[in-house]
Amino acid sequence: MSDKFKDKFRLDRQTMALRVAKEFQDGDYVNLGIGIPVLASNYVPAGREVVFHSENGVLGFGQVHTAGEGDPDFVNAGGQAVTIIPGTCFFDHHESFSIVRGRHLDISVMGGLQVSEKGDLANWLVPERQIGTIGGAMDLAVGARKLIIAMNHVTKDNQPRIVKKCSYELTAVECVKLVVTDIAVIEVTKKGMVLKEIAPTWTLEEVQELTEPKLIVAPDCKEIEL
Amino acid sequence: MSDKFKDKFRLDRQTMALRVAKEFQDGDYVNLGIGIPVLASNYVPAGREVVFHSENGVLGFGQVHTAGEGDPDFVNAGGQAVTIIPGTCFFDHHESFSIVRGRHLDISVMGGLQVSEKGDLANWLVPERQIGTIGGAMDLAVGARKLIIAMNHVTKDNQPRIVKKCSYELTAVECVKLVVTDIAVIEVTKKGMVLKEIAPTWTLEEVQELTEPKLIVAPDCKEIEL
Amino acid sequence: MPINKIVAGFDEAVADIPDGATIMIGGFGTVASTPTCLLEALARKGVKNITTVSNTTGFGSDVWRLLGYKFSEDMDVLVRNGLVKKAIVAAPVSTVYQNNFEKLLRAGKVEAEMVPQGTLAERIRAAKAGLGGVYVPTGVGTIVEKGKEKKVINGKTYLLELPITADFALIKAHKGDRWGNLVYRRTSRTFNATMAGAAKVTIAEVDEIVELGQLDPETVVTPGIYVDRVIARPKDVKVDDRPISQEALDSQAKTKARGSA
Amino acid sequence: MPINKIVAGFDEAVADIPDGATIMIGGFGTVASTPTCLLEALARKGVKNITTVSNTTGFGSDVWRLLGYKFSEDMDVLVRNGLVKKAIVAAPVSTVYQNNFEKLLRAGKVEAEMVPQGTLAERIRAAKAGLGGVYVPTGVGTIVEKGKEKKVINGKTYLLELPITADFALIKAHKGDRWGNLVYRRTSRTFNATMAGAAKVTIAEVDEIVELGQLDPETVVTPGIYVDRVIARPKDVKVDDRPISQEALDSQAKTKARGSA
Repeated sequence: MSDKFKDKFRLDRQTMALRVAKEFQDGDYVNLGIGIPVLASNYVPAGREVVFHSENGVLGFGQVHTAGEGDPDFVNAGGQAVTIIPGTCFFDHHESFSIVRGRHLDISVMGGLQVSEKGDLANWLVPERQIGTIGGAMDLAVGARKLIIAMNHVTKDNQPRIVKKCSYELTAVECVKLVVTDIAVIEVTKKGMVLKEIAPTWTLEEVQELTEPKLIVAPDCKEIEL
Repeated sequence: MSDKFKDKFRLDRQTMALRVAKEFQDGDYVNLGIGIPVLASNYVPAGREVVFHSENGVLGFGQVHTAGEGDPDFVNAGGQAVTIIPGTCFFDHHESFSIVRGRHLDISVMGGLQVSEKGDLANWLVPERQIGTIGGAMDLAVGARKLIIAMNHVTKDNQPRIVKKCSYELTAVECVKLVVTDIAVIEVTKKGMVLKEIAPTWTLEEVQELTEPKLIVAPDCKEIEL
Repeated sequence: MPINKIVAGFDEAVADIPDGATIMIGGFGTVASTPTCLLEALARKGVKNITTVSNTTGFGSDVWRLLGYKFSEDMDVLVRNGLVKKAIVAAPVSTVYQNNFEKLLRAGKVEAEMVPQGTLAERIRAAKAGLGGVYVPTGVGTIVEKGKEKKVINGKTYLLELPITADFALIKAHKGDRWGNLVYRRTSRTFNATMAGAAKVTIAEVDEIVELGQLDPETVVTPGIYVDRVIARPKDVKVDDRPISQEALDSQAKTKARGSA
Repeated sequence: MPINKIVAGFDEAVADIPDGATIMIGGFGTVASTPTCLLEALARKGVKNITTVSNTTGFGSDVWRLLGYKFSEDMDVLVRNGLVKKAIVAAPVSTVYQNNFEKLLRAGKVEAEMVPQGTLAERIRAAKAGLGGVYVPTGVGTIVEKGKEKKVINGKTYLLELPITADFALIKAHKGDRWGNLVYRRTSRTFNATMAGAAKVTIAEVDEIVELGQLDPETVVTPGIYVDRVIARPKDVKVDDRPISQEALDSQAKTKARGSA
């Protein structure tokens, strides 16, 4: 696919995280994966109280310490030291994944490699690497009530990551509800993929050109609101 | 069956409990059922440390309070208030039965209605009552490493409780390892039921007469030692 | 808005429980581990045709008042008011006392599905943990295996047991905060902690509500994510001076003789 | 005799672990939650052809020493000494760092069985809880379902996952007593608490051994029945001044840039 759009504006990682965080509703229990997702914890909309879960056994934690500080016995799933806040509680691994698998989390946000039209997710194996790591991704994908994927719209080679059918090894089938990319916000529905928002300077046609499945344009499709 | 033995000596409940307790080895984890079994906690052999489990979520507890005393939030499975000792810990119901089902208990002692030659146990439904209560008996029967049954040798109608095949509803199959009755101690082995000890004044023949399966007399069969 | 799961009144706490609901009732059978005030509120509401999931079917207020309890009602308050259609239960009847559930069961007016206690706990946990089922060794070769899939795994026979779900779980804890974090006292965790999060809605009756942050994070037994509503017992409860039945008095005597409750 | 699960030396604690054993290694991957001294003892003993069960395969002492840890070895100490034949693991390789396990895996010198993290925890718990297997929704329609029984239960598809058992479990806790009761610190429970009791023999490395009765019964996370041996870390550990590899330095830089460890 051509790289004719390579000089166009794209949301940076922090801005994508900001957009993701707009999805957090008051009282939501949220798990954030490594990378862009974890940045979203800095952008919880004002006045909303959200409780973060980390699969290594904690619900309710505060800010990330700078490297080298904090308590090595209190980290998030990315290994970053985090802080205790009023309401924090700890539990072991099988309880942590009872919470995940048992559909108790309102939102899980993960990075992605490919998302299919039906909401299939591939995010654990880059084919060129041959060896990948599943970790907790499969459990979170099947367990969270709403799975949001934050990823760039295309690969480094300008190949669409939003595809008719995933060619990479799957994480879970029919699990993704929302995709936030650097140029669009797309909802996965039973009717198909609905384009809800597009990045400034982009046209519907341009987004479609970088997207494999045919997008349904939402009647209220608008510029990404931040 | 005749009641020609009705005036003969029989171990009372406390003495049966005393004999049961002789089975407790140093460091054993032991669950005691309601009735005679729970009395065995008073007779742990001197110098041995044994940890008691109760299925309502505790390991390591001390003496039973007299009725009306103690903490209503700290009871054994019979609902009796018991005491905290150094080492006590609490857990919820599914953890308690992970301990039971997962073969972590060294010994479970329960009452019985019938025990078969192969070690099948029936102890939850008296046929005349039609309705019984399973409670935790089935879990304990399949889960404990060594299941000891403490019961009278015969029914009120002088029918053997040690039978070729249980006629009552089963609790579990091939689970009983030792039976302590008011007149004998019998081990269940792959070869059959082995008579290990008999009560004072009783003969081997008399015990056999009140027992349906053919007993193998242990080479070292002796009077019940207390 | 700050998360606030605290509810002011017991009637309000159970207001949306409809007729025909499946309701888990926490505790072991002892009244100290029972969500007494929630059960009383449910009885006042008069929800009909309910299916209960619990360890016992209740001994009745008399038995507990005799032992000096101020909060004395257990599942019997639902049973004797004719609100229960079916009980999924480990110990439907007592060996020392014919409770109201047994009377109705013998009269064919209620239904009982008996589940071994450990299997009951595991099936409830399976619902909470999002499992489709678990293979247990308990019940193989007994009446319990009827109608269930049997499978030999590594040479041992197991029964497939399915999750038990419910619309509501009513549980009793010691302290709770506005996020729903709970701690219990001693052996009162039992089915309370197991049921928390296993139903669509979990309602916790607590001795005391504390400020967020007052529970030591290391000691929280039930994470707030499993709990939807928290309600405190009244500090003062008026003495219940209803007469105590002869049956309860007899049962007390029997229990003392046997050394069990 | 008083029960005494306390062992004096790390070499003694692992003395009976034979070649070919299956060994669970607790923790999440962070070295703070890892039974470092037990792993070092195992490496000294040089047990061969072991199968490990763990969340990660280790990042190596260098990575942790760079972050200031005194107890810095993780599973890598077994891997780089060529003791591991096969790893049953949720995260065999790192996304920021090519660890020794990945190098050996790419060279065909070790085997990896990858298990989704929650399924790994549940399979380990299944072994502890005496279950024959559990049906999980995780992995349906993916590479994970290969060779596994699929079953539709109430309209949803599940995979049958079997218990993972082991000969030994090496875990890290904060405090322990002579009965084996354990408490942890904060997020260091992870697979440590899950694995306790899931192997034939569970060995707990603790920061501190306390007198029986000093642990609050309400706060004990792992009941002593699940634990066979308890051993305390040395209070003073000599500074490990082996040079730090360029790879570890690179990985630190990469990690900082990414915002993850």
